[in-house]
Amino acid sequence: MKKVLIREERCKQCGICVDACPKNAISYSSEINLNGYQPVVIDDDLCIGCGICYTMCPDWVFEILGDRG
Amino acid sequence: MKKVLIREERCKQCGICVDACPKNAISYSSEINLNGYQPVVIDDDLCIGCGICYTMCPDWVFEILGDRG
Amino acid sequence: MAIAKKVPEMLSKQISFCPGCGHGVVVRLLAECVEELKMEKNVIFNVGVGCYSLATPSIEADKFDTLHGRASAVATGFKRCNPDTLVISYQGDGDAYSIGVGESFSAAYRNENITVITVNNTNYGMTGGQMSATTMPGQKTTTSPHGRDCNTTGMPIKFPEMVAATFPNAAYVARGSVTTPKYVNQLKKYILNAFKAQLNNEGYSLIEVLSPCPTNWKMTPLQSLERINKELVDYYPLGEFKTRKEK
Amino acid sequence: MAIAKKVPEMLSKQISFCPGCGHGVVVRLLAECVEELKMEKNVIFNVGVGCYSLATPSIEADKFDTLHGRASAVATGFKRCNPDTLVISYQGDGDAYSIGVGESFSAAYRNENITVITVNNTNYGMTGGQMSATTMPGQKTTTSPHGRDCNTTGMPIKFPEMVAATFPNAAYVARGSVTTPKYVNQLKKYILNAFKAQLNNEGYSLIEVLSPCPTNWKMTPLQSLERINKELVDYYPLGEFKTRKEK
Amino acid sequence: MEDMIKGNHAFAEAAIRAGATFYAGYPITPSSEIMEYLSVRLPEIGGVFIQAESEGASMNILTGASASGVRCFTASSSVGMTLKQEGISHMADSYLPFLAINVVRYGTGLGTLDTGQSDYLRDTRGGGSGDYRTFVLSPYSLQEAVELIDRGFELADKYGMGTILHTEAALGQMMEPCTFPEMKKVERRHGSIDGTYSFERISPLYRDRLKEAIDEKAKYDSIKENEQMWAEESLEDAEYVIVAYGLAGRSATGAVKQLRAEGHKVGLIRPITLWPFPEKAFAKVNKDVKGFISVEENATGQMVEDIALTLKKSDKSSKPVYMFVDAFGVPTMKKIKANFIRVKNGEIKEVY
Amino acid sequence: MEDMIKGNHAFAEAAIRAGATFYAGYPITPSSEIMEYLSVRLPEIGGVFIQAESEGASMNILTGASASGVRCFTASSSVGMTLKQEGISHMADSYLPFLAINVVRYGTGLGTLDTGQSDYLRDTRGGGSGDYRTFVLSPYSLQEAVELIDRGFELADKYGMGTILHTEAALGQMMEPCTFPEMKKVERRHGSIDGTYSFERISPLYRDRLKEAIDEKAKYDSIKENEQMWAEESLEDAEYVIVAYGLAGRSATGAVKQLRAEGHKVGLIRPITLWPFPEKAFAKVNKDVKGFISVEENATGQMVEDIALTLKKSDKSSKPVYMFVDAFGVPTMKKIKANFIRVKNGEIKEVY
Amino acid sequence: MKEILFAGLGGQGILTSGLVISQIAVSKDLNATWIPQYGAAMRGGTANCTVKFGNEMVYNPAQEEPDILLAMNNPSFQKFVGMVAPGGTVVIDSSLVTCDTNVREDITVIGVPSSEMAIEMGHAKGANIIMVGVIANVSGDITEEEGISGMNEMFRKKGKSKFEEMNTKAFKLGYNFKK
Amino acid sequence: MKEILFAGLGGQGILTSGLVISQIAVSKDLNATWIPQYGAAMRGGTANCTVKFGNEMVYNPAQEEPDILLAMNNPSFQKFVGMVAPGGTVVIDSSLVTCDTNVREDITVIGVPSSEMAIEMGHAKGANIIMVGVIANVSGDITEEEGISGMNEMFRKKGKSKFEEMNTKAFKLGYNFKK
Ligand SMILES: Cc1ncc(C[n+]2csc(CCOP(=O)(O)OP(=O)(O)O)c2C)c(N)n1
Ligand SMILES: Cc1ncc(C[n+]2csc(CCOP(=O)(O)OP(=O)(O)O)c2C)c(N)n1
Ligand code: SF4
Ligand code: SF4
Ligand code: SF4
Ligand code: SF4
Ligand code: SF4
Ligand code: SF4
Ligand SMILES: [Mg+2]
Ligand SMILES: [Mg+2]
Repeated sequence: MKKVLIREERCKQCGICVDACPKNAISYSSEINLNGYQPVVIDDDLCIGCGICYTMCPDWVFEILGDRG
Repeated sequence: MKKVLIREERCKQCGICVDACPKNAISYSSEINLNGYQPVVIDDDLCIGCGICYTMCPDWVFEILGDRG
Repeated sequence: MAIAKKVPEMLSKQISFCPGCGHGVVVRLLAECVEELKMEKNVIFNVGVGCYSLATPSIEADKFDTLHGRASAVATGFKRCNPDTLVISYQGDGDAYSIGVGESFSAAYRNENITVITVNNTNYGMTGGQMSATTMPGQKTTTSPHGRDCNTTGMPIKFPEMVAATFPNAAYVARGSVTTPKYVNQLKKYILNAFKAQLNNEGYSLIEVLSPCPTNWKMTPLQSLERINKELVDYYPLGEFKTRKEK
Repeated sequence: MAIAKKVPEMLSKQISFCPGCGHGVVVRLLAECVEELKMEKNVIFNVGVGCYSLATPSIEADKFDTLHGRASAVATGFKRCNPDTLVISYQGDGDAYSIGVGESFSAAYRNENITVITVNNTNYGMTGGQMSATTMPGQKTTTSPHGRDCNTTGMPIKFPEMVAATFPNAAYVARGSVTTPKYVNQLKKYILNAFKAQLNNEGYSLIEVLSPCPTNWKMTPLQSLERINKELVDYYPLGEFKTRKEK
Repeated sequence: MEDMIKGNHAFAEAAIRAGATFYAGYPITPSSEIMEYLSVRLPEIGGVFIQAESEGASMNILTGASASGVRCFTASSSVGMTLKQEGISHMADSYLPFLAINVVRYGTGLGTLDTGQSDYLRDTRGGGSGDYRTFVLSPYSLQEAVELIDRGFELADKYGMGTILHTEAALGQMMEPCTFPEMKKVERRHGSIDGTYSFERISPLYRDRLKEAIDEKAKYDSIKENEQMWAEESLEDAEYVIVAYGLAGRSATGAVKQLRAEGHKVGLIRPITLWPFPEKAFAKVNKDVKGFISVEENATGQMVEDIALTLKKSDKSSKPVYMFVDAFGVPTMKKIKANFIRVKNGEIKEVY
Repeated sequence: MEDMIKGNHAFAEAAIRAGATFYAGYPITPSSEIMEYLSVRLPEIGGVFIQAESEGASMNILTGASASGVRCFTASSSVGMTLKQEGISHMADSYLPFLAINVVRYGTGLGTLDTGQSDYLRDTRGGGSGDYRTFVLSPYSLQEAVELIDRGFELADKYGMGTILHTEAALGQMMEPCTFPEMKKVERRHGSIDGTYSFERISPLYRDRLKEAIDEKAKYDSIKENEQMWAEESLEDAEYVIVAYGLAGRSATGAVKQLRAEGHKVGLIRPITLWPFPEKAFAKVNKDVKGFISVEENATGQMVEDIALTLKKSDKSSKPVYMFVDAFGVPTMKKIKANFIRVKNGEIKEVY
Repeated sequence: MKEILFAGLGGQGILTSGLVISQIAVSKDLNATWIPQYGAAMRGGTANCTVKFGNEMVYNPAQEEPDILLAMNNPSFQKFVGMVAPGGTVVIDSSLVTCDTNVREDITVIGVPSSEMAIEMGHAKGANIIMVGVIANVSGDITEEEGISGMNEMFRKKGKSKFEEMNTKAFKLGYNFKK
Repeated sequence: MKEILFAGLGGQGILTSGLVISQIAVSKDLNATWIPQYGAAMRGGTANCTVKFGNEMVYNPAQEEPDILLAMNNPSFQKFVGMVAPGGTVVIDSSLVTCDTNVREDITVIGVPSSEMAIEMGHAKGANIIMVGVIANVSGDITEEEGISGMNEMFRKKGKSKFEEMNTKAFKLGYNFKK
């Protein structure tokens, strides 16, 4: 089940979320976005919706689904 | 005996030395100097050459006779 | 399904910093806190000159681009004319501590009821990575090519510490970082504290943020975060230097 | 008969301050210390803008009148070009702590090897007694007609304390006064310390002097001294804030 | 009957009457009485008075106030105005109105305390970077200053730009009676920054500079066309026209009256707007005029450039321009007259 | 054969070769490479490199260096130069030489990063208070810049005043080959402050300002007479003369060559000293010239004033002056030519 | 139009004297200006101001050629006597101006021992007001009543009416001073 | 005189390509200028520079009407193709420029898959040097030897001679690329 929304066009492939994800759920797409980066993709099976990727991403790529808090 | 030299023309009659002299040896002359002030005069009998007037005077009026120190 | 963590409404446009630049996190946190305090329609983002100047087009709220270094003075004008509005002065280490040190110092001294956010990335990012007042001893920059020599240029400045020690009435002073989830959350708390202090008329608040500049540091984003965690926080300790008096 | 206490040679001309003004004592002490260190032919008096600007004509030594507030920057230029010369930056509270606070702060930050003397008379003497950054709470000046309101203007600044706390490498920082013979002698010691620190390449030194401005305080000279002794020294404690490391 | 009032106090009161509620500044002789007065007066009317740490900071504080839509002003003198140039040009670029009073003191750098007019070129051309202009208004009496301060605020608001009241030490320090208008209440300007995000401010990085360049030029041209102000005497039959502003203009007014009484065909143009320069006044001058004489309180002649430029583009391009500059101090009527006679007698060479 | 070198690096190296040993500055695009280069180079030669806290402070640091008799310089760009005006005018008033490089970026206030020439009036008239002037030299190539930097220091020393190398973003950022002279060794200036009290400096409070005013004017007049520099093309038979400096002048040089080849009688004056303005070049122009065209990289036209003033005082006072301004960017040869044709066809109205 | 130059030492109230005269003129619906000296000497030393008044607008408010000079000390007399218009009048405090005042044939010098007179009348700081009276009379444009009411109104508006009686007395003394 | 516009993404080494061409020209004793783009886009994004060279002095060093355009990505092609002089040439990296390049009749478009070629030759960062070779050839002013020696000397002087062999290979690949 999808726990995280991604705005691919914003990702700059900095790798911060990839490193920070406690579940190693994040990797790069093979597609290239408009800015020339390979945006992140999330493995929904691994993802626990903890929101750390949201917290760390400098480019406002993520939104975390679920109830607040 | 004279223990203190005075450059009368510099005195602005501020009263600081008069107040500071431990021997009350300083008073004002009745003459008026070029700047319109009544400069200080020293009562040599009272003066002990302590140099406090030199130390306190903002207008470089005094010089204290005697050996240094 | 509801959204638990959502990029604030006012940040609906993409931002054009380099990959991994810390400014993006700081801007988002500010917007989150403004939203949480429901001040979206009662806030002024007053912005100095540095890479963060690239952020104003992405902030959908009242905003103003000042001259380099003068943001704390301009913020003073805004706050005095809009005493009930949240006034945020967003600046960099170059902006706030070098060219603007007079304005920064004097706003703190007057205890202006504003919140100053200084993003410390230990160099002048926008102009190509020159030495700033926070460049570390030995750090190579484009104007300290052999590494910063503190004998001729001075020791890096700790402005928050100075403010806390020098201005007895300042309301709130802290230093945060964007380098780990824990730090980011902590920084958000600092920002909320500062905003609340301002809205409660407690006086001047200042938060310095340690932030990576991968481009000019010539590091990958991850190396940059590591540099901060390993090297910078020792010299620039994180934490609150002045906490709010309970009011 | 020999002369035990003699006005330094370089001060052969009369000075044109108001009666009882403290600047006269400070200038004399500086000249005395220069003489004692035999630096008469190797000293630069670098002077800001304030009533002390009236002193340069009376100082027979190398001297330079700077712009208002910029003396510490100009002194930097002098010192870097004349590293073996004693460079004195003579400034006032208005000059050094308001318009020049950026330059003052930054010279201290760079740890320039100069000696800054700031004569603090809690107002802008030369321009008619306006409020300065050191004006006391409640003090009436021509721009704080009902007495200084620190809620809108800030608390008076303690610059020496700030320098001592903020700049770890600063060589020497002290505050003196000209109001009693004991204080004057003590101040002279401070000045000698600062000069020696500079000549020994120990770095930045700063001495603030509490000094009367009878004219703008609308007091007699004696009342002015009393005001300092009774009111100012509590807020602006005298003493050394940073002593020389033995070298 | 009005009382004697000091120039600087009159300037300050005039700004209050014109609805200004915000002042930031830094003391400097001979303008300090303006802020001293305001330190009492502004709190009385619920306005904001800020003594800033410097002239530069005060201009930037004003930037925040003006961007908030509040009628605001500052004052200083020559070297202090230099420090405001950064802020002045930034406010110009941000289309923010303000009034800045320059109580000019003579001289370069720190300058002197003498009265003078040596900031003409700086104030009319701008000391900051770029192509901007501000209104530059120069009064010759306190009454005129009171009126120009009100007008200066209105012009600033109307065109979204700054106004400099360019006056002299002597006018700031002198006293004479003058009448003040009633207090005006001015609303915050529409479309200003108040936190509500009522409009979107375009980042300096994304503005259309080419379009703005064209618009600015058009705006300045329209101001030049519509906002010139001057006073004149006897231009129709003048053989020579004296041009002088401020107190030099006042002294020249007297000199011209006396010269006329003595039978000389002399006229006067007294620019009130230094920018836009009153070119239209020159168009009114008799075609057979023999020359123009610029009377200025400075060392090298500054306004003389604007006179020459004005003539260059008129049908009087061949008419000579003479100059009488006496460094500092208000030029006496006696000297102005003597100088006129020398020009008339061919004893002085034209400068343009 | 020389290598390609970046403009800003060439400027910095040229100053070193000219014997400068002291630099203080603050970074700003598009001039920062000057100080970056010097942060390596000055320590190599035992000179002093100071990154100051601001442009203003750097100018005041320079004041101390220049008063010490050391050959010193700074660099910045437009808005940064605004902050130096206070120091520039103070150094002028203190008769202290310096070189300041203004790598002009277009625009008012903060400005843009585009190349431009919108600081002409400010730099030639001075943005500080008072009547002072500085030399203003503008190169059209890196080779010329190298030469003018040396010349600028010499002029500054000779006359005891400042020199501004007024160049453009594009010249600072571009690369082309150039040759440098040998390193020059320059002694500390005589009569400078070194602690030994070799001369008595008169306090600003006691200087004879009237005498100085007269002396300054005379000095400036003599500089105007003796130090004009320009380049010219085909003035003898020109029907129209294009006037342009810096890179606009370079582009215009090419345009004029092409127009000549196409049979147009067009000439060129390329001012190299913007102050003193090369009035003598205009005297060489054919009496029957039909007009002058000012080509500038700004919004409102600035140098055009100096062209008009020059003509006003010459026998060409009735000749029209046209203007082609295109805000920012180096004007292309194509546009300059097209504009010339429009002038020739009477499609453009003169501005003076 | 009358031009009057008031000159003396810093503390002698010379600027106030000038202001009172100008305010009296204004109270008579005349045009008037008052302008203080400028210059570098800021601390102590001499002070002076120029007052002009008349029916016409005052053109140049600055010192040009005084019809009347009030000199309250030697330096003021010596510095300014040469500028007085031919046929003009110089009023001196004869208690303080001790130098030779017989330096020009074409002017009248009036000595008034105002400092002594002021001490005598028990209003030691009132010498400048005595001189206002003298000048008011010498100017020929101001009656005794106009002078007194103009002066008192001015001080009243400044909230300084407590010296009214003394001032009136001093003014009268001066106005009626017989050389 | 030749005018060449080099355009691409930030990291593609486009500014270096231009510089190498200009330096080769200089090594042939031609006049040359190199000028980078200006503008507000400072962080990431596109980059471009204009090189001009010839026997005569280069008058306007700024972009006017390029004879040759090197476009290393789609936006660069689209933005600049319209400015190319009639009869001019556009060189594109055909691995990256994927948009329709058939937009003008009066110019020649040369596709070179330089990115792929670079990876193939084991010098992934060498696409820009391959393109230098292509441009050198297309310009018609530079022989293969002149190009190689000019380029290598430049890198040598910068202390970057360790890629000399690779660069030479890449240049040759480009110079001899057959469309
Ligand atoms: C008066 C002035 N001087 C210099 C500059 C050039 N400048 C722009 S941003 C900047 C430094 C910004 O550094 P910082 O504030 O630390 O921001 P960062 O880009 O590092 O986030 C400088 C020097 C300018 N815009 N204005
Ligand atoms: C740029 C500038 N602004 C303002 C002034 C006016 N000014 C001269 S001295 C002074 C204040 C001096 O105060 P301080 O330094 O405390 O010296 P003090 O006279 O009290 O000893 C001011 C504001 C100036 N000369 N230059
Ligand atoms: S929400 Fe947590 S687990 Fe899921 S991708 Fe983001 S960081 Fe990883
Ligand atoms: S942190 Fe954001 S920008 Fe960076 S890789 Fe992850 S999603 Fe992309
Ligand atoms: S030397 Fe001492 S005792 Fe003598 S007069 Fe001075 S203070 Fe008094
Ligand atoms: S302290 Fe000096 S100036 Fe003051 S009264 Fe004594 S001698 Fe005179
Ligand atoms: S240069 Fe540094 S501070 Fe600027 S956007 Fe890039 S990473 Fe961020
Ligand atoms: S005004 Fe004050 S500081 Fe200035 S000389 Fe007079 S007493 Fe001294
Ligand atoms: Mg930074
Ligand atoms: Mg003071």
